Amino acid sequence: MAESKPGFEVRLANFTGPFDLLLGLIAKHQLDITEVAIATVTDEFIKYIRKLQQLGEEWALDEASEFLVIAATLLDLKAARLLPAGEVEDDEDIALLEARDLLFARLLQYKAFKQVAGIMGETLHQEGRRFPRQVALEEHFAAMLPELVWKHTPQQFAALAEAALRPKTPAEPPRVALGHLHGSNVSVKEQAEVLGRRLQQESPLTFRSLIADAESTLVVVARFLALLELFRDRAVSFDQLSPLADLAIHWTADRRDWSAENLSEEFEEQL
Amino acid sequence: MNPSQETHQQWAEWDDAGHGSAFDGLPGGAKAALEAVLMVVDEPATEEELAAGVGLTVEAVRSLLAELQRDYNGYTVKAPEVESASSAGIGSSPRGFELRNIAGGWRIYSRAEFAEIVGKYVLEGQTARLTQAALETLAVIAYRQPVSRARVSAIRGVNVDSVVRTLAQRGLIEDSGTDPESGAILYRTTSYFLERMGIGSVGELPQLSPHLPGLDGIAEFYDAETM
Amino acid sequence: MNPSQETHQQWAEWDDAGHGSAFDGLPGGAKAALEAVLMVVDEPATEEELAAGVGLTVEAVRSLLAELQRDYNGYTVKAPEVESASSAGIGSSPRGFELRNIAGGWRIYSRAEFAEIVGKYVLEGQTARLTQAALETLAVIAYRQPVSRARVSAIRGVNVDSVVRTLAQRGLIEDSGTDPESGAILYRTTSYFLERMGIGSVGELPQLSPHLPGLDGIAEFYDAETM
Repeated sequence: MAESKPGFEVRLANFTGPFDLLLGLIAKHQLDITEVAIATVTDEFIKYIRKLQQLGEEWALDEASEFLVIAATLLDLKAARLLPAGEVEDDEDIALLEARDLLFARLLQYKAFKQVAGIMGETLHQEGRRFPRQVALEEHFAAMLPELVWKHTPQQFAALAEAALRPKTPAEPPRVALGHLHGSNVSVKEQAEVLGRRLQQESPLTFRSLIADAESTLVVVARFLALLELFRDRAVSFDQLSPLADLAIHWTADRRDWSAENLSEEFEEQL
Repeated sequence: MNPSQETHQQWAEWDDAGHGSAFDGLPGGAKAALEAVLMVVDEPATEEELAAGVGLTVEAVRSLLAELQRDYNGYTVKAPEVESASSAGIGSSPRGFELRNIAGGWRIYSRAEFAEIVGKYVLEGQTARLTQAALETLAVIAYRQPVSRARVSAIRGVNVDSVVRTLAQRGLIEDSGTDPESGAILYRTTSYFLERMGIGSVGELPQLSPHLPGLDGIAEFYDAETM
Repeated sequence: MNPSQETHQQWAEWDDAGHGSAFDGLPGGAKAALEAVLMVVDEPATEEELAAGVGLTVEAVRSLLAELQRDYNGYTVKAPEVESASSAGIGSSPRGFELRNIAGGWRIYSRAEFAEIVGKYVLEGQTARLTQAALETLAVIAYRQPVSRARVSAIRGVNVDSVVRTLAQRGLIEDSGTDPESGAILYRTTSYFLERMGIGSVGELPQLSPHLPGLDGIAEFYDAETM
């Protein structure tokens, strides 16, 4: 997907913020926001992040979190745009419309600043071609300057240096500690293997039974994600008789071909 | 009566009144004196400073500055005027430098056409181009000053801390006190920024509103070709 | 043949030979280019440096310099020559500046006759005290020398160009060569500084607390990736 649209990568390589990217996306897709598939954008973004990883570059947490902002903004816009015009009935609809207008206003404002920044950049460049006369004062004038009044002791001078050299801002921005979020490391791939082994012995099994022995919520989450992965790989199928009824999982893969190694790599990370 | 004649007449008046006595016998008179002062100016000098320095009225200095500006830009004088023109030192080809009124003051600059040649000698002072992020941040500060980093961040949708720091280091923006409500540091552009932009005040920046259409203009987003 | 005619003839020859092509269409031609350089160079430029920069022979540069010198000094052209003279920009009253050759280098200075007026202007508003900004900048240079302006800017968080100029003008700091990597001018304190501090060497300055950041921790802004 991204291969066929290299422009997206270029766009991302120098994007400076969610509004920038949003404008770029809207412009690039030349589409009404309702036609922008969030999934498509997500896939493109994941490809981009992967590419960075392949190149051995650290992928910035900034970019990932900004992407979330973009995705959320897109969803907001999309939700607002999907409202049929003239059929505003309840407060919720109005709130959505207001949110849309606010977003549009912010986008417009951002776009305006982007345009004047371009003009300013060009002006600065053109003006940079003129050099001001800024020469050392001719010696006979320099000699006329009044003798400097100097009343600083070396100690006072050192205190000035201390003050000037002391860092003014903390070197590291404050970070939110994430350590507490990890009870223990749980691998989606490992859980997929557990599920795969069990389902190959007995199928179908209910989701309830598959998580009966889970020692923590994290393992439940990992097994749920593993099932989604297995479903995507066509290793399992789901069956639910009625809403909120037990979910039955059928093993559908050829038992010799299947291996957890084939799972899509985005779940390689530990939860 | 053309402006240069007017200036000469004024000049004659001061001579008569004795105000020009400081220039008696000095080659080139008051105009040359002003020019001499401009040679040692290392930041834009206001008309008031120059007037005080040369001992003339602000109006007189203004006319002389305009005349110098014309001298440096060069122009051709029509035949009947040649004689008087040549004695006044006008009717010439453009000089390699120009006199400009920027950031509220006057200063001599090399002419932009010679940037390539002059750039070889003046390495210092040549500054790297600003990144897109820095330009956009600078634009927001220029149009919304005084403004806090948080507001700039909100407009740009990204954290601008490091860009703001760099712009301050480059002397393009400066601290202008704190917001009485939030206590946040407010930023504004500097006179160096005006100098770099070649303008007299932030009022001369291009209008933001033509770039900020109403909400009706939103359709543009969907068929804008580049962004 | 008078000297100015001779110069013009030489100039015409370079044009024919195509050496002057860099200035094709540029207002004022090679003479103005040379003038542009002379107006903004801080250190007097030698004829060789100028020739290399402008792309002319040393002889050609020498003639043009002589011509500029005459232009600035002004002279009266006799009646029959007026027409050609005015088109060449000659036949003028003296300017407030002059082109001087000092110790082998050329630079434009304010005209000596106006020394009194210029001196008065220079002294106007001059104080015998250093500003807080100048003191802090001097302190940073003293403790981190040799150091570039960019690094001092990064440490102080503001542009220090004009303050550094003042300190140099006051003889407290001086150029100590260029940084081999960035090519930026490095500054160090002078013996006059030691004299004013009443110490024999910078080694005698009081020790700073050891945990203050050195230069390594300071990202120089023009090689920072954000700019």
